[in-house]
Amino acid sequence: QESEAPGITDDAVRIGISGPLTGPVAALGAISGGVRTKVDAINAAGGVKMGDGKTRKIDLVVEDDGLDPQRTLTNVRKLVEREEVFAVLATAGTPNNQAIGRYMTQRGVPNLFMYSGVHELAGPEWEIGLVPSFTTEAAAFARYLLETKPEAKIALLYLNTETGQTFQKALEDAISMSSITIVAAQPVTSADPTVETQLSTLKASGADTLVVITGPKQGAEAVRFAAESGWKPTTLVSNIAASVASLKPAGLENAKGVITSQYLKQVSAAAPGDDKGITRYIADHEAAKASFAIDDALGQVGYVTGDALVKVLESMKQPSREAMMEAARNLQGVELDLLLPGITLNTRSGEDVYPIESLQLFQFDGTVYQPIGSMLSFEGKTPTH
Amino acid sequence: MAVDLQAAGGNGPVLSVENVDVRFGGIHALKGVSLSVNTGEICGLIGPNGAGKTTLFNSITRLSAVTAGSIRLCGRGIETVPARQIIRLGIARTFQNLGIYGGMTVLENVMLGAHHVTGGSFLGAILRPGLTRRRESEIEQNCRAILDELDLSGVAEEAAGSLPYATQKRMEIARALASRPTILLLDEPAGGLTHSEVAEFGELVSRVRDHHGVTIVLIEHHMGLVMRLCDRIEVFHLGRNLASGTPAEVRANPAVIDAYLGRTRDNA
Amino acid sequence: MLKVQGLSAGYGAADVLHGVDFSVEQGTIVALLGSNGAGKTTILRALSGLMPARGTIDFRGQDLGKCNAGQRVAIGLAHIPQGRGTFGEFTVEDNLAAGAYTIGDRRQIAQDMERWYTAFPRLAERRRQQAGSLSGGEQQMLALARALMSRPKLLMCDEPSLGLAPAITQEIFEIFKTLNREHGMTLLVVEQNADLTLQFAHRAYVLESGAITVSGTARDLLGNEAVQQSYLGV
Amino acid sequence: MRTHLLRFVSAGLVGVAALALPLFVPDFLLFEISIAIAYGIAILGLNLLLGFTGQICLAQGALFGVGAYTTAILNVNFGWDPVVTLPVSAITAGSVGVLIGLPALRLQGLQLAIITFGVAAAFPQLLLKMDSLTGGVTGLATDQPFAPEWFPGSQEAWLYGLSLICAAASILVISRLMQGDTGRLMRALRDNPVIAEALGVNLTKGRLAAFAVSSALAGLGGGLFCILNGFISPQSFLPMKSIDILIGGIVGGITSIAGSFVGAVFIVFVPGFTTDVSPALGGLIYGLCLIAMMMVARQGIAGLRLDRLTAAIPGIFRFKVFSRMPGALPGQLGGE
Amino acid sequence: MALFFQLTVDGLASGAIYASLALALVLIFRATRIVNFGQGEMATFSAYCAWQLCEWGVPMMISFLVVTPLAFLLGIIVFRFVIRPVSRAPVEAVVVVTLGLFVVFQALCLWLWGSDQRAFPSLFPNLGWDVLGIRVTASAVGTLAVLLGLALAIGAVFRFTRLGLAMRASAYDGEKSLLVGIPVERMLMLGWGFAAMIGFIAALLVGPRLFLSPTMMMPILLYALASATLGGWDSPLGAMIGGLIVGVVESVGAAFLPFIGADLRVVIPIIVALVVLLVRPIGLFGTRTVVKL
Ligand SMILES: Nc1ncnc2c1ncn2[C@@H]1O[C@H](COP(=O)(O)OP(=O)(O)OP(=O)(O)O)[C@@H](O)[C@H]1O
Ligand SMILES: Nc1ncnc2c1ncn2[C@@H]1O[C@H](COP(=O)(O)OP(=O)(O)OP(=O)(O)O)[C@@H](O)[C@H]1O
Ligand SMILES: [Mg+2]
Ligand SMILES: [Mg+2]
Repeated sequence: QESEAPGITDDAVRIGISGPLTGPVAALGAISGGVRTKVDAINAAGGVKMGDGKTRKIDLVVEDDGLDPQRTLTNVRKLVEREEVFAVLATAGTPNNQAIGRYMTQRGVPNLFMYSGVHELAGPEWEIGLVPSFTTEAAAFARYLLETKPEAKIALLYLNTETGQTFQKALEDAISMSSITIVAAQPVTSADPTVETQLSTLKASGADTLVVITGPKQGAEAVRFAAESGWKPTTLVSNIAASVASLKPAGLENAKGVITSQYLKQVSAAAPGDDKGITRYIADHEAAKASFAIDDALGQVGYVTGDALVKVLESMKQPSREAMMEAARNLQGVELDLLLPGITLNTRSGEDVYPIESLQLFQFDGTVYQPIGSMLSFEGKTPTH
Repeated sequence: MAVDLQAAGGNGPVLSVENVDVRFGGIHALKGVSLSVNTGEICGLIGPNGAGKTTLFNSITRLSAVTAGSIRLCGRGIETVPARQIIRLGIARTFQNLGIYGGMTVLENVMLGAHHVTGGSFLGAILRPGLTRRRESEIEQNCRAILDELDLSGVAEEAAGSLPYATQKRMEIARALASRPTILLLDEPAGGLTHSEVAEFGELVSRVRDHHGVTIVLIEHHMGLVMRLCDRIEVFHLGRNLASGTPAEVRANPAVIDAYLGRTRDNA
Repeated sequence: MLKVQGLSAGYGAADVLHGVDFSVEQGTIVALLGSNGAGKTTILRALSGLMPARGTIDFRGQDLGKCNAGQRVAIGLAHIPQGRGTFGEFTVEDNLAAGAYTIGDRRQIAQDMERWYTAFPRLAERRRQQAGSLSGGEQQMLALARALMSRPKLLMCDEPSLGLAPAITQEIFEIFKTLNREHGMTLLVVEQNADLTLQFAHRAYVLESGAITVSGTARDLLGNEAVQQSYLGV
Repeated sequence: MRTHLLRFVSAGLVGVAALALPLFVPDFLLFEISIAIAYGIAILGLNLLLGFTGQICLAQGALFGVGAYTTAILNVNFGWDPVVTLPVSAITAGSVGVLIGLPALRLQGLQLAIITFGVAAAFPQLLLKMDSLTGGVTGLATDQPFAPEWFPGSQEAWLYGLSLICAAASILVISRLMQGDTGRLMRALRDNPVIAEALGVNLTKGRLAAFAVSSALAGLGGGLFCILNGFISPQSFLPMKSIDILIGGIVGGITSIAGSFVGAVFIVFVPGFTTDVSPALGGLIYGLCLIAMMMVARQGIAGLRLDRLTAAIPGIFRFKVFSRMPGALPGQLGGE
Repeated sequence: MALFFQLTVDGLASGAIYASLALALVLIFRATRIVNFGQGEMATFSAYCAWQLCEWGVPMMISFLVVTPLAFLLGIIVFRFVIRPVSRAPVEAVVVVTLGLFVVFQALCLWLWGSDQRAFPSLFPNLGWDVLGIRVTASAVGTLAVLLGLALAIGAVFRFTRLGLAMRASAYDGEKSLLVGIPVERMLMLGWGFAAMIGFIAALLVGPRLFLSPTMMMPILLYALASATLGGWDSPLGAMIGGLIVGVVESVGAAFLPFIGADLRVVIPIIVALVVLLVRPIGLFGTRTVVKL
């Protein structure tokens, strides 16, 4: 029978994660922290009652790759061959997923809910993403501008990786039929000490709208520059850089008016509110003594990922890897604790492999983000290739 | 490429330096000095400290650039030859402050002197190990013979850096000889020798001259040695020629006594 | 002033010095002779604390075993090493200033500096030149002047005449004599120029293969046949 | 003669052990060891430069990348068999290395180190810039040479064999260079270039040749690295990679052949171990490890004179370690 | 044209950032002949300490004043327990040790404070002036002024004081320094202490611009190294000017050289340094050393 698959017994399922815990992008380590938070909570509650009727605890194995794709591959091999994990979860980084694509396919191991905003899959049979593609975010930004500022002149600050390029292309496509123009675009690299040169150039282009698709550090710098230099454009910042925590160094008063798109609920330790999902998250965060801050967006992404994993396990009919992929490919309206109301996981075998494709726009008022407009859904619109 | 002495005209000057000028920034170290050395002779070069003796050696071996004047080896100008070619032309030298490789053995140091003879190339070493090894053992034999001659066989395998000063100086001479020179420039080779050792050293130098048929230019402050050994002596002072002649002439020259030897006694 | 007993030292496994005993009286000039590689340099290095050694060294009632090299200079021991002992990338002036590190008094430093500039006019001309570019002899003069800047009580010179022109050698020995006579400075001189050295030294020791073989007054040694043969070239 | 024989025997022993390895270790470990060998080859090249000619090149990671990308591009764009590309990768990286080495003719150690480090820093950005050729940040996936039918072992064992062959070839080249005249020449350049020049050594040729060989080995290692992974991207050739290779070289011992591979094993395995001990403190432990390492083994692991303990096998840990005067490495990072 | 001048001013501002780390690197190089790769990370660590004090409610200036001597102490401790034990080892071993320091301090910050970027309080008021359409910020002006003062002071200490002379001598040759009675070890220790202190001041200056994070100094290391090389490794003022040159050329070049562009700007410091070095191998303000054989 198929329960021969390694990494799964009658009372436990072993899941591996390879992600950066050290190095310049150690911040991404919060993702595995978030997953662990969720997993700890589930295990404390007895485990997951899976589709085959058995209740299993989740055994998480985390390896550090410093975001080096080669180390990701080594780690994944170690996870699969030595640790004998059932599946690999939340692998961060586009090239990192490219690096393990072939191996995962050869071995037939699920690469579940990888964390990358680029929608191309390296090993489509065994791979599935989770968070919205940057094309979705670009479309959301474009829609906002079309409605509120149809003559906008955009200055684009983008990361010179696939991330930035994907976003740039999608944005160009989305505004191609309108009178919105991109008047200047400047790349940044993760090795840039500061990005003032780029920002001065952008400012000099005469643009009235600044779109930022970079990491949190450059995002905060851009926000501060836009405010301090007296430029004051309409500023749209990608959700990877726009969390309140990461804007703080720029000065929250400078960040007033910043617009972003989001699929996660806003969690604030000071004002938890009475949302059930958030309450549960905060309780779990506390119980797990998680090492990331409660308002750390990446930690929340991890928590969502863990949540999604649980949902997939619950709906697996058999304890096999094929069944896992099958379940992940057929999610219907799955709600998760930290997803904004109205956003659910939806996939359809063979047609739609992108679980989250809706976004809500928010504007920062100096302390918190306030929603603007309604939920924007791009279900099934992520480009496939 | 070594210059054939006979072809160059028997006992004409092997090396002739004319009106050479050397400047280091503001310092005018040599102001038009001349020197001419005949085949087979031992020519002494003396002068007070800072007179420019070492600088002349450096200009001959192209370690310092000359600003004016000419240096000719067997009639051929060498002022523009690259430094590394000098040894091929047959000029070998020793250094005043020791130019040895302390971390290498004595034998290795000496074999380095023969580098230009075989000139190992990287590709050759990789692709033709047999040939390389054969050449290597040839050179080794030669060098061991030279070590024997200079009484250094006993320390052949020792690290050069741990030897007594005088032994290191002798090793430098061995290394210079390994390059099969026609002319040998020795910069204070007898430093740190006791009297009896100096005498032995003098014999060694004449033996080397006879056996290897080299011409020698010798910088020394050891007057006893210089007077005994040299056929002719050139005296520098403040970057200029002060006097020249046979040892006896130079020793008697009042200008030399004044500038260099000192009045009290002649320190032989 | 200086009393050395059972001094042994070496590089790595084998000892170079095998229990050397000797002493230097206050206000005298003592010469240390010996052929090449006998261990003279090693003795001086051990005395100035540049290398570990066994045995006792007593300097003006103090056990030097307890002092490191820096402290030994402070209590009046100066060592001019063999060969290039100068700071090559410093100017001549900075070399002299560094030599006076243990002297606090600025005026005194300035005075001393002028004094040695007068004694070695060559150095005065080259004040701002990097020591590394001096001629061999000039460096030797500089090393000497620098050691004198610390106003030592005992000056140890390792072959001071090495590379110096005869006239300068004589001059330096004259300076030694003056220092000794007028300032009561004690000197321990390692020299190959035994002839000249014995002329002005009070006592002398001969070192062979790491052990003292002959000792006595300079006059005695001048008359000693073995010494004459190997060191005086008579 | 006796030591010669002993060295021969001990080298043979190491060889046999290396060949027998696939019988004892699991596949993924074999994969990691192969990766270590790829790094080891690059480190070997670095050691030639650093240990023997006293020049320092911090662009070794970039040259490693040049090799890897040569293999990948030839395979992806031109359909070459990856194994066949290896010599081309070596030659390409060697040529690039000569270009990098040109400033070395004029610059001293420290300056050169920084310029080459700049090359290492620019390399990944250059790869991104030329994305039509290099695939940009997504990288390139290459074919992997499959084990033929007759081969009894696994795919990993087959690739491991390939790595061993590359390593053996590199060792052969290096040991030939280190002996005899070329070896002396390089050490002479390292210890005192002025005297070397006076002795007729061609500084330009010597330095550039050393750069060429060193870079070629980096290229070979890189090509092998690409084959082993079947995928490369700029993320694998960040400037820290050059630093890692430097660390590997020094920790292993820069004047030793065996040390190169020991150092490679260190940089491949130790970071993993330390994060396994504690993910939060992994870096801390690794850094302390490095420092402690240098306190215990100043000349690198290969300098530990293990042969004194195990007198019977002198050749294994010191293929031939040429002694150096303390501080004789001129103008390196630190030190005149 | 306005853009050109704006970029020049921006370049000076970022040049000041490079110069500040370069200054610490040059100081320690001059005092100990070591390039300390961990210098920036040690500075980050001290900056975190100061930040932590501020978080606990200590006034900014007081916490800076408290941490400055602590940074000095940190330098001394590092020297005593990490550098001194390897002082007789070959230089390459020392290089690895400083790389080890780099790793250790980065990891330490990561472990104690996490990887999030933090707002670091600024020494200077949050002011800016519009000069002929070009924006000049108070922090840039202030940073430059402080750095210039530091560079001149350090240069003067090295050149004119007994302490400076002794430090240079110890760095140049320990044995010879011992022979003139200089307590070499104490000098090296002071060198480490001062460098750590200058590093901390550098971190104070750049922290508000770069945002405090464990890897804050990493991207500027290369630029700082290039600046020091450009200026000449033995001149503090050179490091400062080198930093400014690198900053300006980089800023202007990234905007006006089409092939290079902002994403390849990392090559600019290298090209600048290379060009200068090929003409003058010792850097703009370095001193040439002559060693006679
Ligand atoms: N590279 C240099 N830079 C500046 N000055 C120099 C340089 N080389 C030599 N000099 C100066 O040139 C003069 C001549 O030096 P040189 O070494 O030729 O003297 P020398 O005759 O060999 O003396 P000695 O017998 O003391 O060795 C000296 O005054 C020295 O200071
Ligand atoms: N660094 C070293 N390593 C190993 N052996 C050394 C070292 N320095 C000196 N020796 C050995 O120690 C012995 C004594 O050397 P030392 O320099 O004390 O002799 P010396 O009497 O001063 O001779 P010289 O006349 O050459 O100055 C010599 O045989 C020498 O080979
Ligand atoms: Mg001279
Ligand atoms: Mg001696």
